[in-house]
Amino acid sequence: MDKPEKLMIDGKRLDGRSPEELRPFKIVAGALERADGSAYVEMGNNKVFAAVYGPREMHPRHHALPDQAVLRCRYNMAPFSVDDRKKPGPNRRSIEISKVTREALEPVMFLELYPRSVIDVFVEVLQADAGTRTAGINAASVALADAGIPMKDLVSSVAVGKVEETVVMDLFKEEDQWGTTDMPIAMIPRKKAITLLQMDGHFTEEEFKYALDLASRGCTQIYEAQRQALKEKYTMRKEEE
Amino acid sequence: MDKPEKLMIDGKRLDGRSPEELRPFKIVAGALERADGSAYVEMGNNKVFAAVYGPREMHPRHHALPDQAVLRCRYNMAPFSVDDRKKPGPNRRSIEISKVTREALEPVMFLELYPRSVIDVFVEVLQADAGTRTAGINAASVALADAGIPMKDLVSSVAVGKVEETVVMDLFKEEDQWGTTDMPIAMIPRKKAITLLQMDGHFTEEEFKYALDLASRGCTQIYEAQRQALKEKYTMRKEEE
Amino acid sequence: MDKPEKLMIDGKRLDGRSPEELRPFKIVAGALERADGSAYVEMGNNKVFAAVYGPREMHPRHHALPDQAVLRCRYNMAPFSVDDRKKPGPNRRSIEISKVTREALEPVMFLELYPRSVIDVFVEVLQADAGTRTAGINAASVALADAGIPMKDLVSSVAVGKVEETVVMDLFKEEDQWGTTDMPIAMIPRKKAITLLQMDGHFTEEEFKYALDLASRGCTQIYEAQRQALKEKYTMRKEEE
Amino acid sequence: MAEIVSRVKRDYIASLIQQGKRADGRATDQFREVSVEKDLIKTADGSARVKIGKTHVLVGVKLQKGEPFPDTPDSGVLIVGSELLPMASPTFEVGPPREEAIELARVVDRGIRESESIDLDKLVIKSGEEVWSVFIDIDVLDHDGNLIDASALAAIAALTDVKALKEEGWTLPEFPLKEKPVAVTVVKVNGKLIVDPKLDEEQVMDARLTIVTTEDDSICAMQKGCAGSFQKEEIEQAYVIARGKAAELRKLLG
Amino acid sequence: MAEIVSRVKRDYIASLIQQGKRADGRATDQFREVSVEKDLIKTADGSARVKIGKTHVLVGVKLQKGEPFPDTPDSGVLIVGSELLPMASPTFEVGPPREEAIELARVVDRGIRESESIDLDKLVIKSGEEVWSVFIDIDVLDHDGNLIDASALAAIAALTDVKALKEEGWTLPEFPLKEKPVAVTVVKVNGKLIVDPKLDEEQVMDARLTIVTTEDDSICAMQKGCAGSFQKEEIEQAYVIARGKAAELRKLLG
Amino acid sequence: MAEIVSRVKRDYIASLIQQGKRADGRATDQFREVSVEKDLIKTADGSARVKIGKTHVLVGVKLQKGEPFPDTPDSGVLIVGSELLPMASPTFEVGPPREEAIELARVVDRGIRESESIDLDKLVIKSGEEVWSVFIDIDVLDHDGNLIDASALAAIAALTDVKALKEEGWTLPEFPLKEKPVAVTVVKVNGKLIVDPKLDEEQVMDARLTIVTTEDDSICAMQKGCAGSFQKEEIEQAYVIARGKAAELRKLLG
Repeated sequence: MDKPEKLMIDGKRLDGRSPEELRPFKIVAGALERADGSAYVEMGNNKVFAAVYGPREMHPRHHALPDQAVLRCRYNMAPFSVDDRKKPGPNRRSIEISKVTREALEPVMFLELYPRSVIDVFVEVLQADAGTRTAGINAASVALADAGIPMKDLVSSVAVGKVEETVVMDLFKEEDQWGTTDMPIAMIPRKKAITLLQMDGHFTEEEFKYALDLASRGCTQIYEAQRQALKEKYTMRKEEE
Repeated sequence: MDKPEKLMIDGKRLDGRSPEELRPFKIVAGALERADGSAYVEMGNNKVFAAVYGPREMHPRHHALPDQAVLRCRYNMAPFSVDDRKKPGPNRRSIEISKVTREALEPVMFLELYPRSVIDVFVEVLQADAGTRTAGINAASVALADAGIPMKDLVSSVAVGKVEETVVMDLFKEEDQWGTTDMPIAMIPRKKAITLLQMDGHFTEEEFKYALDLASRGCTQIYEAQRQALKEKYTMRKEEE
Repeated sequence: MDKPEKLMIDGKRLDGRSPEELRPFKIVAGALERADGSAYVEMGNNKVFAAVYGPREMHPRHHALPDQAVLRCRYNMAPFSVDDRKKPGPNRRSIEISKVTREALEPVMFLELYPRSVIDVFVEVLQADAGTRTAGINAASVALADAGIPMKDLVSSVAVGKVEETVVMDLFKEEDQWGTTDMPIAMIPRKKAITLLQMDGHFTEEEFKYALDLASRGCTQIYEAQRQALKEKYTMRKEEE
Repeated sequence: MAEIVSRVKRDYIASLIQQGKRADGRATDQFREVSVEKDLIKTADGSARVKIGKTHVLVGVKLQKGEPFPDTPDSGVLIVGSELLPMASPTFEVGPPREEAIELARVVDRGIRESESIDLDKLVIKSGEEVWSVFIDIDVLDHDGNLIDASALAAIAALTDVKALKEEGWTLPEFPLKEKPVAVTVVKVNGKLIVDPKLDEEQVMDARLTIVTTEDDSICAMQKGCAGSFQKEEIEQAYVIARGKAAELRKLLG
Repeated sequence: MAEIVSRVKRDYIASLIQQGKRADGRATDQFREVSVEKDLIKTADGSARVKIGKTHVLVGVKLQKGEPFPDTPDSGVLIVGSELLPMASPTFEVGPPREEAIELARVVDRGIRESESIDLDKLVIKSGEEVWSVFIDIDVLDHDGNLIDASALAAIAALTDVKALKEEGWTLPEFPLKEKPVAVTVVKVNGKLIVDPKLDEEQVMDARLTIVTTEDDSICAMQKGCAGSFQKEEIEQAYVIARGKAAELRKLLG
Repeated sequence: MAEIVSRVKRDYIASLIQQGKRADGRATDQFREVSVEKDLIKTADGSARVKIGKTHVLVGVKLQKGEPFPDTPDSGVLIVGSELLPMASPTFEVGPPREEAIELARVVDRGIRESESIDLDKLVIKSGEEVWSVFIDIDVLDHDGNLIDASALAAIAALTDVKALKEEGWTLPEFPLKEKPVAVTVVKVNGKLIVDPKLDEEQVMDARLTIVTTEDDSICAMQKGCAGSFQKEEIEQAYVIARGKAAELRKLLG
C-alpha cells in the first residue's frame, strides 16, 4: 500500500466522509449460538465477534478472588484478518489490547456480585480495518449485556485522530497508516466517563481537547446503536415466546 | 532420495517382497529395565521401544477421572531416527500420532478398573522406515501386557497401501514416499475389530475392500508374534523362578 | 575482538596484573531496597546484583518439601550486559549456571529450619567480563546473610585458569576467550570446602593442584571483603538506630 | 474437560439412536441444515462460512510468496491451521492448539492434499526459490458437533472463492483448483451408524470415521477417531453413506 | 498476585489523599527525589539509571546491525523490551513477560517512536538490506511504584548517553536524537489527582493516565490504565500537570 | 520429584559405603558391567549404545550442512542434545528438558569440545558460509544411575563410529576424530568416594564430581554437582580414581 498523495481533499476524506463522520457501522446482539452472550460488530470494514461466558467457576481455582469476579478479556485476530497473514497465537500487541479492553469494561461491571468466579470476554477480529480494539469493545459491551450480566451502563468506543492537521472521527486504514495521530477512546457516554484512552502521534492542547469532544460525540452515536441492537434482540425473544 | 523409475518389477517390490508379504519383523517383550512393562519391535528397518508405567497416581491430580483410569500415550522420534535430524520435542505430526495410538489401544483396555489413576505409554522411535506408528502400536500393546495390565486382547497393526496400481502389504520407505496410498490400520485380530484407520492417497471401492482384507491378514501374523514374544518372556520368568 | 598476539608479557597479564592477583573488586551489602537481603558486586568489569526473598511460602504449594526449605536460584543476564545483545529469558547456559549456583550455596544453608518454604536467590548481571557466575555467587552469599538467613558460613568464589602455560587467578574477558583453561571455584574458605567446581580446557595434574591452591587464596581474599561489607552494613544500621 | 451431559440424557440419546431415531427428529443419515456462504473477508484471498445447525466455521485462504520445502522445490506450499476459539464452546481453552485442533487441521489438510485438489506444481514462481504458499486457516466460532465436516467443507468452499491474484509473480488465469474433496464423518452409537452428530451425540459415540471422497467416489483420506472400534462391514457401510452425503454437500459449493 | 496492603492502611492512604495530603508528606503534584545517572554500562552503547524514591530502573541501549522491517526499508529499527525482574518485588515472578511488563515496554516505545525522538531514517546502512537496530532494554531492579515514568525517563536518558559508534557502517557524527519526550503518570485516588504514586498509593488508585509530552508541550503518547475512569476535565487537568512535571524532569537529562 | 527410597534403605546403603562396602557387592572403585555397541542406527552417521548395569543410553550422531557461528567462521559446529525420556524412569516427565538434562548435555559437550576431540576446523565447506554441523543426540532409555558417564561414553563411542560421508561437500578421508575423552564421576557418600553410583546410591550422595580426562591423563573438563562439598584432598583423590577408570573404559571403545 503506497502512501496516497493527500488524505484530505476539499475537506473530505478519501472514503468521502466529512471529518466528523463515523464510518457506516452495524451492531447485532446475540450473534453466536454457544456463548452466554454475544455480539457482531462492523465498523467500516472491521468485522468483529465478541462472546461472553460466565460468571462461571474459575480454573485453575487459585486464580479466583475471594471477594469479586475476575474479568478476563482475550482479543485475537484471525490469521486472515489482515493483509499479511498473522501467525496464530498472542503477541505483544494483542496482550496489550486484551489488557486495555478489560480495563475499558471494568468500570461498568459489578464484579463484587460474583466472588470466586470468572467472566470471560473473547473478541475475535475476522477482518481488520483500523480501530479493531474499539470495534471489539463495542461488541464486548453488547455481548456482556446480552449475557444478562448486570452492568452500570454500556461502554462505547471509537478512535479519533489527526490527518493532515485536521482532527477526524473514526480513522480507517489509510488514515491510520499515513495519518499523524490515532487516539482510541472508550466512554460510558451518559456519564461522560472515559474508560479507555490511548494515543500515538501528535496533538497540541487545543487539538487534544477538540478530539476528546469529537470522540464523545462518536461514542454517543454508537451507544444508541448498541442499545438498539439489544432492544431488537429482546423484542425478537419476546416475539418468539 | 530420487524417485525410482519403478516401484514394482515383475510383480515383486523393490525389496524383493511379494505384494502380500510383511517385512521381516521381530518382537521382544520386556526389553527395558525400569518400566513396569516394555517391548522392542523391529518392522523392516523400524526400530521402536515402548514402555508402560502404571496404573499410577495422576499428576496433576485434577487431570484424573473419578470413574476410570486415563490412558496417556506419547509417540516420540529420536533426533537421529530420520534422514534429516528431527528437532527434539513434539510437533503436530507426533501429537496426532500420539492421539491415534491412544485411540487404537483404548478398545482393549479395562480403564474403569483403575479410577483416578493414569496409565502411561511411551513410544520411542530410534530408526524410522515407514510405518513407525504401526510398529509403535505393536510394541505398546505388548508392553501393556508385559506390565500385567488386564486387557481384552492384544492390538496388532500394519499399514497397507497402493503402489503403481497394486495394493501391497506393509509399505517400506520408498513405497511410502513414492507410492500412491498409505493406510495404517490397527485391529483386535480375533474380533476383527478395527481400532486405528487412517488413509492418505487414492483407493477405489474395490481396492479399499481388498486393502482391508490384506491388513487383516497382516495383523493376524503380527498378533501371533506378539503372543509368542509374551510367551517367551513368561517362560523365561518361570525358568528364573 | 581479535585475538591478541600474546596474553602474558614479561610475566604480567594484559591488564597489568601478576598471575596471582585478583582484579579490583567491590562488595556492597544491602544494595537494593525491596528484597529481604541484597548485595552488589564488582569484580573487574563485572557488575552484578543479588537479591534474596524468603524464607517465604512456596507457590505452587506442591513444589514445597515437607522437611526443609527449597533453595531456588535464578541467574540472569541483562540484554545489554554483553557485547552482542542477549535475548531476554533463560537459555541452556543460564539454566546450568542457576543450578551450580544453587549447589554452591546449599552447603552453608540450614534448609531444614524452614520446612515447606522457599528461599529465592536472584542474580542479575548488568555488565559481564568473564567470571559472572563467581561474582554472582559472591553477591548471593552476602545477600543471604544480609537477609538474616542463618548460614554456617559465607561462600566465596573465583575462577582460576591457564593462559599460555601459566596458571592465573581471576580471568578477565580476553583471558577467558583466548586462554586455555577456565576453572570457576566456590569455597567455604574457613573449612576449605569446595562447593562449586567446573573446568573447561586443559590441566595437567600439577597445574590442577596448583590451581586449586591459587583459587583457595583468592576465595580467602574475597571472603574478607564479604565479611567487611556485611560489617559496614551492620554498623550503618546500628548508627541509624 | 469435556462438556458434561447427564447420564440420563446420554442414555436417552443413545437408546433413541439404537431405535434408528434421533432426539431432533432427523433420520440417521440426515444432516442438519447446511449453509455455505462465500466471499466474506476482504483481507483474505478466498473465504467461506459454513453453518451446520448451530456449528459455525469460518475459513480464510491467503496466498503468500515464500520458499518451497527443500524436498519439493517445484511445488507450492499448502498449510492448514485451525483455532478452536474459546468463544466457540465453554470447554475450549485459551492456549496453543491441543490434539483435537491439530487433528482437525491435519484431516482437512490431507483431504485437500491427497485429492490433489490444488495443482501445487502450478504455484511455483522460481524453482527451488520462490513459490506461492496457500494458507488455509479455520476459525471455529460455534461448536455444536461435526467440526471436521464443517471445516473441510468451509475449506474447499473458500478455495473455490479464490480468484486470480493481481500481484507481481502471479501468471495464472485462475487459481488452479482441480478437485473438490468432501469429508463426511460417520459415527457409531450403540452399534448404529449416523451422520452429522450434534455435540450431545458426539458425547455418546463409540467411534467415528471420517471419509473424504472425490467427485468420482473414490477415497482420498480417512481418519478413525475415539476409543471404540469398527467392524469391516461397518466401515464399508460408512463408505457408502459418506459418498452419498458427499455428493449432496458438494452441490452446495456452487 | 498483587502485594497485599491491609484494608486499614489502604483506607488511611486514600482518605489522606482525599484531603490533599500524602502519607510521606508530599504535595499531590510532587515527585519523590529523582536521580538520573548515565554511562554506567560499558557493554551498552548508552545506559542510564533512574531512581525515583526507592524505585530503581536501569536501561541499556545497544545498536546492532540488522535487517529493516519489510514495510519500512528506509528506516532503522527500534525495539523496546522490559523485564520486571523478580528481584524488584516480592510479587514479580520468573517467566515470560506478562501484560504489565509488555504494557510498560510498549508505552515507553510509543513515547520515543511517536515523538520521532530518534531519527530512524538516518540509521539506514543500505536501503532495504541493512540498518541499525536500536535495542532499548529496561531492567527494573526495585519497584516502589511509578515504573512507567521511571522507565521512560531512564530510556530517554540512556539515549542521550549514546555516542557515535566506531564500527564499520556508522557514518553519523553523533547519534541522531532529535527530541526528549518525557512521560508523566497522573493517578486518580478518591477523585483527586496525584503524581508519582508510590506502590502503596498505586494499590488504592482508581485509574492512571500516562501522558508523554515533548519540549513544545504537545502530546505524543498517552495510556490510560486500571479499572476506573476519568472525566474529560480530569484528563485536561492531568495534561496541565503532566506538562509541568515533564519540564522539571527533562532538566535532569542534562 | 525424586524417586523415593525409604529412610531405612537409605541409611543402610550409606552405612555400608561408610564401611567401604556396597549393597550389590562391588568395590568402591568398581563399575557395574559396562557394554558398548556401535553401528546400530542406519539413519544416523554414527551411533552407539552403552549399558552400565541397568542404565541404558543410546547416542546418534548426525552430520548436516549448516552455517558456522558468526564468531567462528572457520570451524564446524558441535551441538549436543539430550533427552531424559520419560520411559527411562518413573520420575522423568514429558516436557522441555529440565536442568538435569541440560547439565548432562553440557557436560558431555564440554568433554568433547575442550579435549578438541573433533577437529572442527576440518569441517568447513566454505569459510564463513557453510560448515558441517555435528549433532550428538543422547537418548536415555533406562536410568539406573550414573547417566553422565554412560552418556559421555556413548557419545565418544558414537563418534568413533562415524565414517567418511558420501555426500557432496565432504572431502575428508575419514571423520576427523583426534581424541577420546572419557568422563568418570566420583561420588561422595558419608565421606567415602565411590564410582559408578546406582540410582539408589545417587539418592544418598552428598556430592559428585565428574572428571573428564584424555589419553595422556590430563583433565579437559570437570563438573561438581549436588548440595555437598569436597575437600581439596578428596578432589585430588577423585582425579586419581577417574584417570584409572577412564583408561579402563577407553579400552571398550575399540
